[in-house]
This record gives sequence, structure tokens and C-alpha cells, in this order.
Amino acid sequence: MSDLKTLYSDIIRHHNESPFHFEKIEHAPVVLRANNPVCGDRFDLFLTADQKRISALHFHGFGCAISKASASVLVKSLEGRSLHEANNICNEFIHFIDNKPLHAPQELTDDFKAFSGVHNFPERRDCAILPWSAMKTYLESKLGRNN
Amino acid sequence: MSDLKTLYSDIIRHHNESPFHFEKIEHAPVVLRANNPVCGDRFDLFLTADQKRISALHFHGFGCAISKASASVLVKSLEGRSLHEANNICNEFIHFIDNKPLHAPQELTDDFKAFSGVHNFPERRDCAILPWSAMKTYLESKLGRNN
Amino acid sequence: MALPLHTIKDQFPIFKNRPELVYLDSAATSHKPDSVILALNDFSEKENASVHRGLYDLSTDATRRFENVRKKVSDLLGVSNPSSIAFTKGTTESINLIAHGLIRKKLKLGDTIAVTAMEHHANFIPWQQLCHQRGALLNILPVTKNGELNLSGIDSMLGPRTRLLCLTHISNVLGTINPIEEIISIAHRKKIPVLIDAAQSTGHYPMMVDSWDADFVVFSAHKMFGPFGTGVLYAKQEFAPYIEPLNFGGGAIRNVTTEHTEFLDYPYKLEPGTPHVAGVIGLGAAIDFIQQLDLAETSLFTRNLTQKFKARLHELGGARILGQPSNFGSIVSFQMENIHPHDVASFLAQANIAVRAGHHCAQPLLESMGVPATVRVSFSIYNTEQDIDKTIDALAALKRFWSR
Amino acid sequence: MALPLHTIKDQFPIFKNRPELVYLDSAATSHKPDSVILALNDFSEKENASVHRGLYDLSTDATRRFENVRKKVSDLLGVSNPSSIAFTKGTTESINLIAHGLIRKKLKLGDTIAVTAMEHHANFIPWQQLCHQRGALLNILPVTKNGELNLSGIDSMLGPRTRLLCLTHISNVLGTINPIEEIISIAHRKKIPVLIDAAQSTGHYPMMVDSWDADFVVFSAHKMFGPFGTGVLYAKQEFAPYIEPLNFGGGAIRNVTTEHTEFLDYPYKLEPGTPHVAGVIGLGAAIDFIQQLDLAETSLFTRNLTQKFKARLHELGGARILGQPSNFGSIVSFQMENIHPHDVASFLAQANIAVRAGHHCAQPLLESMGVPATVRVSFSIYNTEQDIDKTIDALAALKRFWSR
Ligand SMILES: Cc1ncc(COP(=O)(O)O)c(C=O)c1O
Ligand SMILES: Cc1ncc(COP(=O)(O)O)c(C=O)c1O
Repeated sequence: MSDLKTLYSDIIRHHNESPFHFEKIEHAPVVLRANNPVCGDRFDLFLTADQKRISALHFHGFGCAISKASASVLVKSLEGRSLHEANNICNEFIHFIDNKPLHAPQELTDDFKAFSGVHNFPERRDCAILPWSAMKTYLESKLGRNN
Repeated sequence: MSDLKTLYSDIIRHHNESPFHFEKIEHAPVVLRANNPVCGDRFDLFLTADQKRISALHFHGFGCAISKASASVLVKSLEGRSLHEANNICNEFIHFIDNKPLHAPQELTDDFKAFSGVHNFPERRDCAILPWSAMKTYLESKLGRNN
Repeated sequence: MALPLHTIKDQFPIFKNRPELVYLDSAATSHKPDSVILALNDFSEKENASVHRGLYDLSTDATRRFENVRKKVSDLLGVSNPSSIAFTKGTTESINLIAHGLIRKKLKLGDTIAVTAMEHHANFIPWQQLCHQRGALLNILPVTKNGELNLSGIDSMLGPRTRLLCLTHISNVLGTINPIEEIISIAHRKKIPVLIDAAQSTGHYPMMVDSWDADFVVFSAHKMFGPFGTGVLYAKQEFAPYIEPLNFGGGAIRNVTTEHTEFLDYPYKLEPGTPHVAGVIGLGAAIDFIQQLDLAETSLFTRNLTQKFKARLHELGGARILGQPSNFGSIVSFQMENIHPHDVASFLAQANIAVRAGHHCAQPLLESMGVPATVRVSFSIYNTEQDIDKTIDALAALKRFWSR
Repeated sequence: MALPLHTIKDQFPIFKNRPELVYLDSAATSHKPDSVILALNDFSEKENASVHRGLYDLSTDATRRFENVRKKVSDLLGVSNPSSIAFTKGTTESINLIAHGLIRKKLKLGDTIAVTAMEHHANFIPWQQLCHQRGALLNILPVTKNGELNLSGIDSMLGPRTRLLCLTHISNVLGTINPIEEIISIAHRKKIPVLIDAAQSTGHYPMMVDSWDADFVVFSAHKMFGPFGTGVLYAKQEFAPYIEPLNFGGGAIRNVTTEHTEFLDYPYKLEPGTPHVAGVIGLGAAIDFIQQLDLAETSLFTRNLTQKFKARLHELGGARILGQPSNFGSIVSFQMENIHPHDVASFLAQANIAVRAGHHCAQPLLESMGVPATVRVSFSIYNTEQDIDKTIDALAALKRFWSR
């Protein structure tokens, strides 16, 4: 039960219940689909970006509390960032979930740290990183793999 | 060892070493192929028959002592028989090998009884009946299945 | 005399090794009784051999036992001819053999294949892909809100160009037991053969394949107390000669020259390569176990558990059950208000309750019912009323946790 | 430290249960050590679950162990990328996947596939049938009287339209170990990919697939101390995206709508349906067992037994050994003068000696050597010199019996 309390931390529950920029954007220039075949979870990320920077970011779709909160945190963290920064943040998050953090805990946001409960539920890893891997794939192809 | 002596009875060994009508017949009107996919044994039965009777029968090919002796006994037993008689003899032999004889032992020929050792070697059943089933298939189709 | 159900759980070692386990995922895979595990072990330790080719005792004994399982399967299915039984890897492979080994070459541009909206992906994707490849149409018989087949449209759906109707006996999501006899006879009046996906019914419900007159029946051993990696294809004799192998190799052939290969007859032509000998022997042991049960009794027993669980869910509140089929088996799908099925399953897992969350390999069904995912609970003979109590308690705790 | 070979037989329970057994048919299927049998049993009794879809411990643990076996396989093969490992039913299915899932669509009228005359039917019939279907040519690299590949013609046989070369690592009839590194590099110079049938070598000889630069490698668990019904396909990464599944079903897909299916990536797209979970776990245990051995030592050990057996046969007289390859493994085929191989095998079986008689699923090879059938003896790590003594004694008795 205490494991569950850390998995479903207050911050995650908050993001799940009141997700940030949870909205379908018609005619968004880019729509990224993040989809987990195992459970049927599926989110669309609606993205407006120029060559340098993400100017607007929303999401919509269906998924468990973990994946939904994670998408909400993603949107909140990446909007307004340069593509380069955004890519670093994606890496940061995925490495943190995989227990190979790139930075010390005190350098992480509370939103990120709220996901530490996932470490005790390895089967939920895919839920947590679902939107992040979709975004990362997109950013890497925009930036070119070798930069 | 005594099982082996009954399997390889003198009669079987005799047929194996001096098979009856063991000869390739060019231009035989009918050639039946009896072939065991498991071991690669393969005999051809060369047959001359009118609508009623088998007038000539020879065989040639390659196989173990059991299948070769069995083909030799087949040729010896069926040559000169009517198709109907031949079919009955095939049935008789196969039933005998399968331990469901149609007649009492004293009514069987010594050539047939020589195969009783096969009962202790069920894996050799297919060797013993190899040429007989090929012949039976042929005779049944000639006679019509329902007669 | 049938084995008494109240002590049957003792025969399943998993529950001795994990006394706390509440296993409600038998529709995914069932646990194995002692007798099956022992048969597998004994085979490895005492008899291990390949089949069909050896002249020594180990191999001839293994071959005899292996072949004898065809008879056991045909008895279980209510089929008179053991040579109609081919061994495969599982339901999925059996269906694909019919799709690509038989129907593909008959299927012309504009022909149709009929399936239902409640098929498992294994009985859906092969037909969808085949239709794509051949320019044929996939007709999908709809499902009502209750989760039953909507048979009113079946007559117009099955036409002169329908080459096959594919139908699950029991839905792996809703538990619906379909009226397959009735449907088979409708299809047969139009000369359309019928494939029955019996993955959820074989070993759990009485089967009478000959009297149903089903043309093809498929199932997996691992869902009926048997081993993984083994399944069955039953094909009616009139089709057997026309089913072509998808795999080629040793053991399935009569003769090979450098130019040409002659194949053996059905079922051997469909079983190239060294078969899963232990799996087939284990399937035989599973059938021996099942034959000690009274399937009319066991199916009533699991139905009663399901009925009780549905009633308790209703009492609990905040749960929405998917479908209300009048004839149902041991499966129920539901959703908890505002809580994603994944979150429900994780919560239950913490209480050692194993349920499944997701689309259960039946995306078309869930989509047609407007639901992306459900929690699925499925019962087998080793489940008890305490399992229900524990699950309902855990769901109540979940509700409290979620509304805190 | 490697396990000492002189006590290794004790780890194989079949020999405790059948102390009289002289098993000389390991090329057909090997026996299983305690550790593999125990792993299979424990999995059934304690962990039994399906993979990839559960959120409860049983299923997540099974998934982790299942996926971890890809790593074990890649280590055994000397391959750096575990995702290049797909699980199949066995060698036969693995080869057919490449034939029908990859090569078929590339193969045009007049193209060629190259095989050798010493292939097992599993690596011959699929190519023969594919060539028939596509109007392509099957080129067969001949075998010398010694039972070695005749490499003098290979340069002219491999041309610009050769789409694949298929080659066994070790002949299952003659024991010949082919110079696969050399052959792969000849083929690669002409940009022809190479499929290695490693059914007789994996687990018995050191494998270095990455350094050989083989494009496809296939084998079966049951020939390397593992369970039946499980095999492996290794495919080099550049080919993986293009290999199409032959079976469709659950677990192999990303998304399904009524119109369309999106498949997962290799290897998952090739593994639809519930996999043989226990088989894969058992393969993992077999690899753990093998990793305790020193394969350079074990292959020398079985080679020495083979060499000794050949010498003793020679001494005995009346036996003709098929082929005299200079580089050979643990297999030897022979004929006894005037005694059919079947009769030899039956006689030996009476003395509890298990050998194989027949064409060993290699009819084209036997035909090219002008022999319809042979007796085959094959050795593994649990064989002893006493096994050879008993076999030679029995053959001497056979000669006496037959000349009486
Ligand atoms: C060289 C070779 N290739 C392929 C096979 C076929 O393997 P399986 O029957 O396990 O598919 C065998 C064994 O039978 C073999 O020895
Ligand atoms: C109704 C139904 N059909 C087919 C399948 C597929 O069976 P398998 O995965 O054993 O091939 C399943 C189970 O997963 C099922 O429930």
C-alpha cells in the first residue's frame, strides 16, 4: 500500500485529474502519436514549433494515471523550450525512470521526482515513458541524430 | 536374441537372400511403387493383369530384410490369382500382421506364419506390410471399393 | 465419478507455492495440475525421444504415445476421426494454417470472409490481412450493446461469395457463449464452411464438434491445463486434402529428389520438423485430467462464480460491466469509474490478485463498444468464493484510495 | 572452471532411469540435464504465466526471464545485439520464415538460390518449393566422395542473380564440419547473404556469428539439451525490418482497427500468439548449462569418440563408412555389408543401443552418394568409451547372427 502511495503520489494524481493543456488542437502543425500496444493507451501530442523552439504544446487521449500525468508533465516541461533543450529534458526523464539519472536528485524538478515510485513497478515503466519516447524520436529526427 | 530369431526366421532370411521373381521388368503394363518415407525403402511391383487375373508379377528395389522378404512372399502368393482372390490374400496378410487374423493359424501358409515375429517389433509393422498396402490400394481401385 | 471441485485446488502446485495468489487470469493461460507437470517431467527424465523415425524403444514408445493423443483430442472434441487432428503451436498458428494454407488460394477478388466483431486478434488479423492481399472483403458481424452477436443481419451478410465464416465459441473479453450450432446451420444452408475458435471453450465446456458439424476447430493446450507451445487444428475430412503446409521440412514428406517433393497426407504434411513431443504428451495428460471432471458441472461452477462476482461488483458501485450476455461463461470485463484499468490492475497486483487490463487482443470489439480498455477477470476450477471476497475488498480499498 | 566431463553423465536423469541405455542418437535429439528439467518444472509449479501483457508479478517476472533469454542466446552465438534473436518452434520454422517471409518477395523469375547437396530436408525443401513457386533455379553445390563440399565450383555457381546461399554448419549425416567462414566470405564478395543451419553445432561447438559475419543463423533447443518446440532465428539487423510474419495474431501488433493493422518491430512481429514461454525459459537453462562447459573441450571429446568408433568399425570389418571428411564432428554414417540399416538398428535396439537408420532427412545427399540408407551413430557429452565397446560387440554379434 505504501508502494502504491509513492506510485500514485499527490503530484501524479493532481496531473491525472487536472492535466496541463489537455486539449485537442485542430490543425496543429505536428501531431505525434504515443501509443502502447499492450494496453491500448494512446495520446496525441499537438505541437507547434519552428526550426528552433517549441512554441505551443497540448495533448489529448486516453491512458492510465501514470501515462496521463507523465504526458501532462511533458507538456508543462517542454513548452517554450528550444528543440535542443527539449531533447535533453526527454533524455533526463527517461534516464531517471530507468534508474540511471543523468543528474543528482536535487537538480530535478518535483514533477520529475513524483515519478520515483515507478521504480518499484517495473511493469509501469512503459506507461511513464510513453509520451517521452514519442517526443524524443521526433526531436532526434528534427535535430539530426548526430548532433 | 530369441525375439530376433523369430523376427528373422529362416523363411524370411531365405526370401531376403533369394527373393522370388526379383527382377526389373521393362515395359511392364503396371508398375506399383511401395515406398516407406521413414526409412527410404522402396520397391517397384511389375504387374501384368487383365480385368480378372494377375498373369505375371515381379519386383525390384531396396529395403530391409523384412520388407524384401514380404515383397517376395507377396509375389509368390499372388501371381496367377484372380484380382478378387489377390485382394483377399492382401487383407489376410495385413490383418495377420496387425494381430487380428481373419483365419485360424492352421489355415495360413508357412510363408505367412514366418512373419509372426513382427508382432514383437511393432516398429517393423510398416516394413512387413509395405508392398501389401500398395497392392491392396491398386486392387481395390481396380475392383471398385464396394464390391 | 467426477473429481470433487472443492478440493481440486490442491492439485495445482502453484497455489501451494504461492498460497497468497488470487489468480483471475485463466483466460490468458491456465495453471497446470500435478498430473500434467509430472507427465512432462517423467517424459523428460525417462522417455525423452523424437518421434516417427527411430527404431529403438524410446522412440517407438514416444511415437505411440504421441499418436495416441490424436485419439484423446478427438474424444474430447466429440470427433470420430483421430486423423482429423493436426498438432500446431497454438490457436494462432492453427487459424493461420487455414487462412494461408487453404482459403488463400480459393479467395478471389470480390469474395468475402465473414468474422464477428468479438474475435480475438488471432481470428481477426489473419483474415484482414488475407483479404487485403487478395482484394477480398472482410464482413464483420456486429455485436449488440449487451455483448451478444447481432444475428439479425447474418442472413444478408452471408452471401454466395462468402468463402468462410470465422467465429469464436466464447468471447475472451465478454464471456459471451455464442449459439454456434444455430450459426453453423445458417452458414451451412448457404454452403459456407465455419471455423470455430474454441480457445476459451475446449477443456472447459462440453464439445460436440461432429454433431455441431463444425468445419474447422482450433484451440491451445496452455488454456486448458496443458503446456505452452502446443495447439490443435481440427479439419473436416473433406477439406483435409486441400490444406497446404506453410512450412516445409523433414518428417512431412513421402519422398524428396533434387527436383521434386511428394508430401505426406494430412495431418502429417502440416507437421514438418521435430514436433513439440513433450507438449503433445502434456496435452494428452491435460485431457486425461479433464476427462476426470464433469464439464457440465465445472462450467456451471465457474459460471456461478462469475455471476456472483458481477453481483458483488454491482453492490460495490462505481463499476461498469461491459455487456450483459444472457449466455456467458467464466469471463467478465469491467471498468472502474475514473480509474484507468491499468491503475486498477496495478492496485490489485499489490494485493496478489492477478487480473488483466487492456484490450485483451480484441481492439475491434472494444472500439465497437466505445471503450479503449477494460479490467478482465476470468475464473477456472481452482478459484473460490474467497477469491471473490478478496477482489471485492481490494476494489473497495482502491475506491477509497482513489478518492482520498 | 568447466564441468568435468567424466562425471557429466550423472547430470542426465535418463541414464539413472535407464542405466542400460546406450544412446547414440543425439543428432536427432539430445537428452536434458537435471538443471533444465528442474527449470521447466519450477516454471510450471511456481511461475507459470503468459508474457508481455500482464501487470501482476507472475507475468512481469515471466516476461523479464523470457526476454532475458534473448541475451543468453546472443551471448552463446557470439552476437552483440539481443534484439536480433527471434523465437520460433525450431530450425524448420526459422528457415521457412526466411524463405517465405523475406526471400520470396525478392525472388524473381530466373533468380537462383544456392544450397549444398548435404542439407537436411529442412534446409532444402523450403528452397526447392520456393524456387518452383517463383520460377527460380535451385543450384546445388555438390559433395565429394569424401563427404566434403566441393568448393572448386562455388565461384561459378554463385552469380549476380543468386539471392541467398543456404548451408549447414555440420552435416547431420556425415558429421562434416564445413568451412563456413571461408564460404561466407566468398559469398559476401559477391554480395550474397548466407543462411547457416546451425542445428548440429549450436551448443556443441564454439559459435562466433558476428565475426563469421553470417546473415541468418537457425537452430533448435531440443538438440542442445533444451526443450522441444523452441528454436531460434538470428537475423542480421539490416534484414530485420524486411522479414514479414507468416502468422498473424495477438502480441505482434502495435494497433488494430477494423481496416488496418500496424505490426511491431522485429523480433516481436514474428512471434504472434502466446509463445512457448516454458520452452524459452528452458532454452535459457540449457544455455546456462552449456556455459559451464568448455565447448572446445567437449567438441574434442565427442570428436575423439567418433574417431575411435570409426577405427573400431574398421577393425571389425564388413562395415563401410560413408565419407571421410577431414574436419568432422560427433556423427558417423555407415552400412554393414549385406545387412539393411533397418535390420542393423533393430538388432542394436535389442541390445538397448539407440541408433538411427534411414535417410536422416537428407535424401538428396544419400542419392548423390549412391546410397539409399545408412546407420547413423552420433555422440554427445554423456557418451563413454563403454558405449563404443557395447556397440562394436553388438555389431560383431549381428555379423555372426546374419551369417549363421
Ligand atoms: C542439420 C539439421 N537441420 C535442420 C534440422 C531440423 O530441425 P528441427 O526438426 O528441430 O526443426 C535438423 C534436425 O532434425 C538437422 O540436423
Ligand atoms: C478466443 C481466443 N482466440 C485465440 C487466442 C490465441 O491463442 P494463442 O495465443 O494460444 O495462439 C486466445 C488467447 O489468447 C483467445 O482467447
